[in-house]
Amino acid sequence: MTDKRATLHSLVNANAQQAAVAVHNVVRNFGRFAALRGVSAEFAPGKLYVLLGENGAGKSTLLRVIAGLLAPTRGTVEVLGSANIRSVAHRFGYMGHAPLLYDELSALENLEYFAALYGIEDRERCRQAIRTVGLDPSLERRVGQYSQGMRQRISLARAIVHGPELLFLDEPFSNVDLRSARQMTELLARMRDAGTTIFVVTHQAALMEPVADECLVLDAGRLIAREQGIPARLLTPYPAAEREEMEAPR
Amino acid sequence: MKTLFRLLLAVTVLLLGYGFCQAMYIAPREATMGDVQRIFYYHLPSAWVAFLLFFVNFLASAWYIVRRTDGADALALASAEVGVSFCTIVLITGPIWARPIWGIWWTWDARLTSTLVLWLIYVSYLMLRHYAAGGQVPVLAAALGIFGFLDVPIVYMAIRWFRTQHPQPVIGGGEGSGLDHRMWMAVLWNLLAFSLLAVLFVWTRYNQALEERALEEAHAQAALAEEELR
Amino acid sequence: MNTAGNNGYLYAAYVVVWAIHVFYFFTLASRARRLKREARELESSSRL
Amino acid sequence: MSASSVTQAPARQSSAPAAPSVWSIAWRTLKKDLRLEWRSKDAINSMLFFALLVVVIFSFGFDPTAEESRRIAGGLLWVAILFATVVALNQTWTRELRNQVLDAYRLSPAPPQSLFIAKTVGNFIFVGILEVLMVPLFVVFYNLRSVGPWWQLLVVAVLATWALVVNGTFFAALSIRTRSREIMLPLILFPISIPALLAMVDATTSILTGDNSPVFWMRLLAVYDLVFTTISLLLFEPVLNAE
Repeated sequence: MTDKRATLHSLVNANAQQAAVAVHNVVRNFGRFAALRGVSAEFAPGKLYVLLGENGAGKSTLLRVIAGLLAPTRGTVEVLGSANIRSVAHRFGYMGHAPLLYDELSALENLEYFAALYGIEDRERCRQAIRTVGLDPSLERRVGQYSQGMRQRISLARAIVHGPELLFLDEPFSNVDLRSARQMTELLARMRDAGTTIFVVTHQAALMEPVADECLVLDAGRLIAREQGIPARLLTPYPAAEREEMEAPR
Repeated sequence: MKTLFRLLLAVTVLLLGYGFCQAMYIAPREATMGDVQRIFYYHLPSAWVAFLLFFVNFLASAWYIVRRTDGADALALASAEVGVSFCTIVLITGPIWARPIWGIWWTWDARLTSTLVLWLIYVSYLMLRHYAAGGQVPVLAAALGIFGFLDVPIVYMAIRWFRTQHPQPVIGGGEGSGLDHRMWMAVLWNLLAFSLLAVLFVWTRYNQALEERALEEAHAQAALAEEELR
Repeated sequence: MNTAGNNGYLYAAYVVVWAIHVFYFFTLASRARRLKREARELESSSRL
Repeated sequence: MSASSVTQAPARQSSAPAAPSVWSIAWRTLKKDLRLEWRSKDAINSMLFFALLVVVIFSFGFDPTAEESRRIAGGLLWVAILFATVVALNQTWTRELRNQVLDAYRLSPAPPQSLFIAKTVGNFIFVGILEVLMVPLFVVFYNLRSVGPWWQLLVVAVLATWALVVNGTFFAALSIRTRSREIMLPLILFPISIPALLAMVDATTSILTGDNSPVFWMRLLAVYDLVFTTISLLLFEPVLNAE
C-alpha cells in the first residue's frame, strides 16, 4: 500500500462519519454449536479486508450475518449506516461458496435475471460485467457446463453487476486456477481504489497479500487479531508446497 | 411461581376427583341412553379444551410472527401438543359412545369429521416441528399454525354442507336443549377440572421448551469455556 | 333399550381418557428428567 | 487474456434505481422459471408420467359402469391431480436450492412476494397443462359424459387448481427447509387442503351427475382461494427469510 493511498484513506476516514460495516458483540449459535462468540469490529469504507482463519473458525458465518443471510443470535449489525439490511440491499453484493447461478441458463441470461432483481434492465451493463471478469459475453453455453473456475468468475460478475458500494466474497478462489485468481484480485484492487469496500473470506492468504489493506483473523468464533496488510506469519500456516505452486507460474 | 403451581396442582386433583363423582354418581341416569351417556361428561369438556388450546396456538403463532419472542414459540408448541392430546381423547371417546347408541363406530358427520381434520392438521404441525431442523422451526411452525387455524371454519362449512346432502344420524338426540341442570353441573365441573389440567400441562411444557432452549445456549457457551481452557 | 349391558363402553371410555392423560404426564416427566440430567452433566463438564 | 483487456468494473449507479415493482419482478421470475423448465423438463415430465400411472392404477382398482363412473370420476381425477401436483411442487423449489441460488434472491432488494407469485403462477401453468392432458384420458378410460353444463367444469378447474397450487407452493417453500423434505410436503399440505379437495370433488361430481347444484362448492373454493392467497402473501416473507 502506497503512502499516498494511506493518506487518502485517513482523509476519507476522517470525513466519513459512518463505518461501512459495524458489528457489535455478535453471537451466532447453531443449536449447541457457537459459530460466533461475541465479535465486535468497525470497518471504514473504501478498504479491502481479508478474513482469515481455519475451517470452522466462523469466517463465513460472520460474512453471512453481515450480509443478512443469517440473523445474529445476539448483538447488532449495521451495514452502510442502517440496522435494517433489507433497506440497503441494492448497495451491496455477495458472492457465496456455491455459485448462486442457474445451471440451465447461459452467463448472460443469469446476469440479466439477477440485474432485473435490482431494478436494472440493461443488457450492455451485463455484458460489461462478464467482460470485466475476463469472459466472453457472447458465449451461449449454459453455466452448468462451465468449469468451476469460470463459474466462480460469473458468480463474481453477478455480485458486481449492480455496481455495489460494498462487496462480500466467500472463498472466491476455491477451485480457481492461479491466473484467474490473480486477475480476480487485480479486479478487486481496482474496485477498492474506486471506493468499494470489500470483504474477502479465504484461506489462501498469499493470493490476497499484495492487495489487502487489513486482515482479520478469526479463531473459534472470536476475532483474535487485526493487522495492517497481511503479515508474513499469517502466510506461513499453509503448506509450503501450495505456496510454491502459487508463486511458480509467474 | 412454584408454590402457585403446587397450589394449582392440588386444586386440579381435587376438582378432577369431584368432577369424576359428579359424572359417575351425582348426575342422573339418562332415560333412553342409560349410563353410557356419562361418557359425554368427559367428551364434551375435552373437546372445548382442545379447541381452546388450538386457538391459543393460533394467537401464539401470530404473536411469534410479529414479535419473534421465544415465549410465544414455546406457548405455541405447548398448546398444540396438549391440544392434540385432548383432541385424541375426543376422537376416541366419541366412537365408544356412538357404538352402543347409534350402532356404528363412526359416521362422517360434520362435527366428527371436522374434529378429525383438526386433529390431522395439528398432528402435521407437531411433525413439522419434529422434522424441521435448527433455528427456522419456530417461523415455519408459526406459519403452519396460522394456516391451520384459518382452515378450521372452512373445514366446518364444507363438511356441514357435504353432510346436509346426505342422510345422517341425529347427534346426541338433541339432548343439549333438554339437559337436566344436574347434568349441566357435571359438564361444568369437569370442564373446569380439565381446563385446569390443561393449564398445568401447558405450563409445564412451556417451561420445558424454554429450558431446552436455555440448555442449548448453555451448551454453546460451555463449549466456549472448554476451548479457552485448552 | 337394554342399557345396562352397555356399561362396558362407559368404563372403556373412562379408562381411555385417564390412560391418555397419564401417558402425557409421563412424557412430560421423562422430558423433565432428561433436562435435569443434561443440565447436571453440563454443569459438571464445565467445572472440569 | 492479457491484463489490458480487463475492463473496469460496472460503474456504480449514480442514484438508487427505482424500487422494482412486485409485478415486473414476478414476471421476470416467471419467465426465468418457464425457461428453466423448458430446458430441463424435470417437473412436467415426472408429473405427467406419475399422473398417467395413477389413472391406470385406479382403473384396475375400480371397474365402474358409465353411471357409477360419473359419480366417482371427480374424486379420482382430483386425487390423481393432487398427487401429481406434489411431484411438481417439490421440483420448483429444489431447483432454487441447487447452487443455493435462492440466497441470491434473498440478498437482492426484490420483494419476496414476487417470488411467491411467480412460483404459484408457474405451478398453475404446469398443473393446467397436466389437466388438459389428463381430462381426455379420463373421458376415454371411464366413458365420461357430463350431464350438467360443461363450462362450469372449467370454472371449477380454475378455482380448484389455484387452491391446490397456492397452498402447495407455500408449503413446498416451507418443507424444503426440513430434513425429509419430499415426504414432509404431503404431510402438511393434505390436511390443510381437505376442505378444498372436498369442494372440488363434490363440485365436479355435482356437475357430472347433474344431481345437485355446484354453486355452494364453487363459492367455497373462491373463499378458500381468497383466504389462503392473502395469508400466503403475508406470511411468505418470514418463511423465505427463515434460515
